[in-house]
Amino acid sequence: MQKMRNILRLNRRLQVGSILILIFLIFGLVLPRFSPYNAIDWNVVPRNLPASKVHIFGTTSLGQDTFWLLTFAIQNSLFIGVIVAFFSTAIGVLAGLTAGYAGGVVDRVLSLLMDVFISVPSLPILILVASLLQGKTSLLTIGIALIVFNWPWPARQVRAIALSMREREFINTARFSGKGTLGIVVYEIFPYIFNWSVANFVNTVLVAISTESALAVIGLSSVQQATLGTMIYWALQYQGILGKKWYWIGSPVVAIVILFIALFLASTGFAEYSAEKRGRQSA
Amino acid sequence: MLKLRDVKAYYQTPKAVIQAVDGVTLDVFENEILGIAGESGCGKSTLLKVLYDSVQPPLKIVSGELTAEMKDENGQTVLLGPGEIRNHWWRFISYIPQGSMSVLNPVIKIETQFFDAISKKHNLNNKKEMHERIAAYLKELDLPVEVLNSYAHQLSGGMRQRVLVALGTFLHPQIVLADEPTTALDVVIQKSILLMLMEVQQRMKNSLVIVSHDMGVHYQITNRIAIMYAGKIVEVGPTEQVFNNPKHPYTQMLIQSLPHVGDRGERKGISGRPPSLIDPPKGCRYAARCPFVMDRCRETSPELIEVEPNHFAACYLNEMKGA
Amino acid sequence: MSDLLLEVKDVTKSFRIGGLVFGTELLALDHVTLSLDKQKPSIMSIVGESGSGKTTLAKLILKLHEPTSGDILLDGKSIYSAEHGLDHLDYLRAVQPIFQNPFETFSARKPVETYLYDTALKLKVAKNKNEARDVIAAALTSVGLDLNVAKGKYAHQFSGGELQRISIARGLIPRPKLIVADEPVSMIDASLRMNIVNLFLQLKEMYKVSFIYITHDLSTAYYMSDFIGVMYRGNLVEYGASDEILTNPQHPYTQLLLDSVPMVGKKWTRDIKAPDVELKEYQATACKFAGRCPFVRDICRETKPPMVTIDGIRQALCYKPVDYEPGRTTVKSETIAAS
Amino acid sequence: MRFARFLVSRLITYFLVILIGMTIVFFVPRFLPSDPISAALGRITSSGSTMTPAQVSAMRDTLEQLYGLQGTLPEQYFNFMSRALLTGNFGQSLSFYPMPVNQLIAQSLPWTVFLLLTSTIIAWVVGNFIGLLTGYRSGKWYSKALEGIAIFLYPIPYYILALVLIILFVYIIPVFPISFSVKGKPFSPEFISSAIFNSILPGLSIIIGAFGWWILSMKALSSGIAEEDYVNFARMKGVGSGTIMRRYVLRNAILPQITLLAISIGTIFNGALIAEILFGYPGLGTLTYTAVVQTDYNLLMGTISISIIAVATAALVVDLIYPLFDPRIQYR
Repeated sequence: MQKMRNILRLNRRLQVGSILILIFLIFGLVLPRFSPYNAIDWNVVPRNLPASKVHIFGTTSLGQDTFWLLTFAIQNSLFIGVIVAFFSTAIGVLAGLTAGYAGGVVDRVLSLLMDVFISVPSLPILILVASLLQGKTSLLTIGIALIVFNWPWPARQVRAIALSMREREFINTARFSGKGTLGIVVYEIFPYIFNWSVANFVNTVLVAISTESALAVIGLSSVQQATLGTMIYWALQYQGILGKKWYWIGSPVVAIVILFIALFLASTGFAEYSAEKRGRQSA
Repeated sequence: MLKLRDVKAYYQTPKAVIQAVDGVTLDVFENEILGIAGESGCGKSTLLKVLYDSVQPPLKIVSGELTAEMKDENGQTVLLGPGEIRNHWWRFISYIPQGSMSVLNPVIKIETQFFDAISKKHNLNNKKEMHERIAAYLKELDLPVEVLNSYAHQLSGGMRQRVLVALGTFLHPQIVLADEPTTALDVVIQKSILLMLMEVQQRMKNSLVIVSHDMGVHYQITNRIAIMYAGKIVEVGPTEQVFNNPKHPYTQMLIQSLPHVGDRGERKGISGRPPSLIDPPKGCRYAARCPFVMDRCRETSPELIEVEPNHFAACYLNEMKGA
Repeated sequence: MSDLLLEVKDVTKSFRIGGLVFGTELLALDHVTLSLDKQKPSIMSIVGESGSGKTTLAKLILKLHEPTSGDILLDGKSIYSAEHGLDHLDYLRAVQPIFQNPFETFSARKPVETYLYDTALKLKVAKNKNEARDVIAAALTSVGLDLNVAKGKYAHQFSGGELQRISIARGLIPRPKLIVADEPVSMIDASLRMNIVNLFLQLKEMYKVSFIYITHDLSTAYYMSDFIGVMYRGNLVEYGASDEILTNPQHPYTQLLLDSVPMVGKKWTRDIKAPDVELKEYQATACKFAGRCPFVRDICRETKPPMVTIDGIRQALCYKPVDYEPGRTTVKSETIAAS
Repeated sequence: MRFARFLVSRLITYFLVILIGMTIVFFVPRFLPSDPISAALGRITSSGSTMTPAQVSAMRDTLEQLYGLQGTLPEQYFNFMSRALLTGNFGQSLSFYPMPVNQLIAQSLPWTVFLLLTSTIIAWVVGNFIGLLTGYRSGKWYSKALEGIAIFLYPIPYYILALVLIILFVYIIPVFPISFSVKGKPFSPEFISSAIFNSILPGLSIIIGAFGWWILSMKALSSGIAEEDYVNFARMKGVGSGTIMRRYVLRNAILPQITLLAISIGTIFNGALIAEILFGYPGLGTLTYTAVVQTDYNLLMGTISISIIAVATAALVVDLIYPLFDPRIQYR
């Protein structure tokens, strides 16, 4: 019975995660289209209004409607998260595959690079970059910096998988069936890596948003654009807590917590679900 | 002395019930080496788990009796049933596993793994004295004592297996169960370990039960042999008699299919595949592959009958000859 | 075009274990020379314990590793150097492998038949899918299987024996001259093993293909092969026709192996010596078996024994047949002192 | 002998991490569109003091000299590296003029080390213990509950935890002071007690932020190892369940957790940096933040270089503990 309940539980974790992410996608991508005003501009609405039917979450002391500001913030945060996750997973998988499969000096150099980029703390350098650009930092530069520090995590894992694959006998069978190295990497090794990299992609979205908003909270991300982090930053700058403006400070905090749990559930749920499926298939 | 009477032990998983051991009646006598032979999936390892009373879900004993006669400190015979035997693990009955590398804890010394087996239940817990006793026993088996102070990765495959034999026998248990003890080893080391097992058994006069798929191993060291096929014992008897005069078609085919150095005569493998143990066929399980199959074989499953003094076989052919 | 199908010329292979700085060298193959002629298809068994180098030799012949020194020729052409050696496609059409674990031979993620179609099409045995289907059907029938039995099925839907037959069929598609089988039957139950072994014998005649059979099992080696090479710690210690080698072994190690095999019908003798010293023996320069050999003499420990030829065709890497006289490398079997 | 190989490979990685880390720090200001000098000049002119062009170019020259931006690139690189790695002198700080940067760092580094060390160890030990329990006895109800908590806590980033803790324990239930205040002479009992009291909140945010991950990773490890052959054989030897958990499962499961700790020191440091800034904790993080706010270039370069070196050293130390737990590395 334990096995059956296990599979159900996994699906539940995957389902919960994906439903929550779907809600956030609607929140972040669909709703901003309907925003009556450009949520980022100041003094578009009267300041410090309590929650009401017109302004569901009230307004900020900068004259912005909190609810619509939140939708813009989610949109930008998701935008950064997906871009960074896509590129770092792509680069990571590529580097991991070449290191794992090529072996020899290539492997030694690449895995050394991975270890170095993992052990160097990314935030101090991001702070250096952001402070020098003095707030003119666009989301793009932040994105690039995040990619530089995130690709080694998937690379390490993919390299481990590729290394273990290389020893497997069916790789030799493929070679003796006339398959070239490229054919082997694409048709034999990639199916094993694909599921894992989807789970890693979702997880990297989480890491990217978290790092970006960390920078934003200390005012080093592009404070002009609305992201979950900058929203918290402005709330703190204008005494969001002292002034008990719970909607203004609270909504991004709660949004981050729910979004991150959703992303985590989806990524671990999917990883275990695919392992389960593969397990059943070759039981 | 261990007695099994028509024991059925099944693996109950949500997907299916696997009838791994399906009605086995077997005795393990004192001062003998009993071989359990059979190919992969015949249930011999499951039977060993039942004998050792280490039955955990999803494996469950569905029916039948298992009784063990243990001689306690002052020589009285105590009867033990399933669930009670496990309280006397290692002193009354011990177990020698197969995989030598993965069975020893890689990060603690070999000596600690000896202490683990004794200290708790056997009130021998001052380290100095225990070390002496173990070191002395290792000398008896001419094993280097430094083994105690080293780790598993420092030993060769053969040495690790010898340590497992020493570990399983140094409390002088009355019954020792060995699950394919030498399968993972090279032929030269295998011989030295099998000889070691024989010497230990002869010195301790206890019962040694060896599970192996290699008929040659059984021929060389066992006094009695039980042949298993698809969850049942199809033939059991003194090794000499079973090999010289096999009474079950499966045993005959198995022995006949083994190539010998020095004899190039044509050897035939058995056609077909063993039946699935999820819904085994009615009647004799070997019927599908047996060249002498009769209608009767497909209806009912033959019982073990005594065809020669304590040489049993489960096949209707013997009844006709006998009648 | 030489009259030798396969020549292994003085091949040595050493692996570096451990890192760049402190790693040690492990000598897996130590100057091995042997060959397989072309008159008629034959089966050569390479017998030895684990660590004897038999699998390394198979991997070298299968071009999965490169030798540290020496060369391997197929039909007189080196299989390694691309320019004047054998072109890789021709090599693939001439040499095919059979692996030990049938369940590892095929990926769990792809239907088994994709490998069959790849072999047929990529090795240019068939021009299109239909032609490939016929070639595959023929190969499968020759191993006792039917094409639609394998249609669209994955590896876990077959038994070990069936998978091994499919693996053999795949190897037969390009009608190779040589099949290198690394322990092909050790994972198959004893009772079913003989079906595959007999299949090898049939295919040898039917496809006129030679086999190199790597195994630790002397009995099957004796049963099915024409020649046997015995390997010990990277050296070929004895080579010759299989019925002579195993019935009248000249090298003490072959004798030790024979005495240790648990054979039905012949009880063991008790006296064997088997220390577990591993690494030290590798470095020992002279005869590597000296540490365990009952006939060892000083000469065996100091100088490397020559490869002695007996009656022109048999070979043994040992002083005993030449009565420990250095320099003598040929002898007649009658004159060998009764051991 | 194998330990020597392990040590050499770790030292190589250690020096490379510092070398490449510092090279990035060196090149970032030189390649970014806006260079530090115009940033500093902008700051000075915006604070009202008007300057003639001559004064501006003189100021630019002194700043260039102060920031070590003179000479060819390799020269700058060489003396930047030798100054940072060998002498550890990053020049004077502008905002705390004339205090040299390394003195400022010397004041704040011990605070960060104290905060980071204690909270990381607590999180690691507590997390691994709970993870071992949930993994080894995965059937039990409390395992599921603890795992649920870990799944809830792990994804929440440090700064959100910090904010939540501030809101809870500073505003709603005012237990802790708003700003970090320490009384008494350094290392007097009063000083120590107030220091500990004030670092409870930042410490807590790091602990809660990190220990969720240790629970989950240890649970996966220990439930995997519980199925290993040597654990089953230990059961068959009649070894008690407690001994099995401690000596068979934990001793093997802890090894990858030590390597993981060494690798994740960088990420834990990132979290601590932010927690310090939000709580105003007087560590390296706050010092970095002031350097950013004041665009104090020398202080910025100093704090960031020291962070990289500190993280690399901490990772090396943790790595060197590993062989003590894994005999396969010590003994040939």
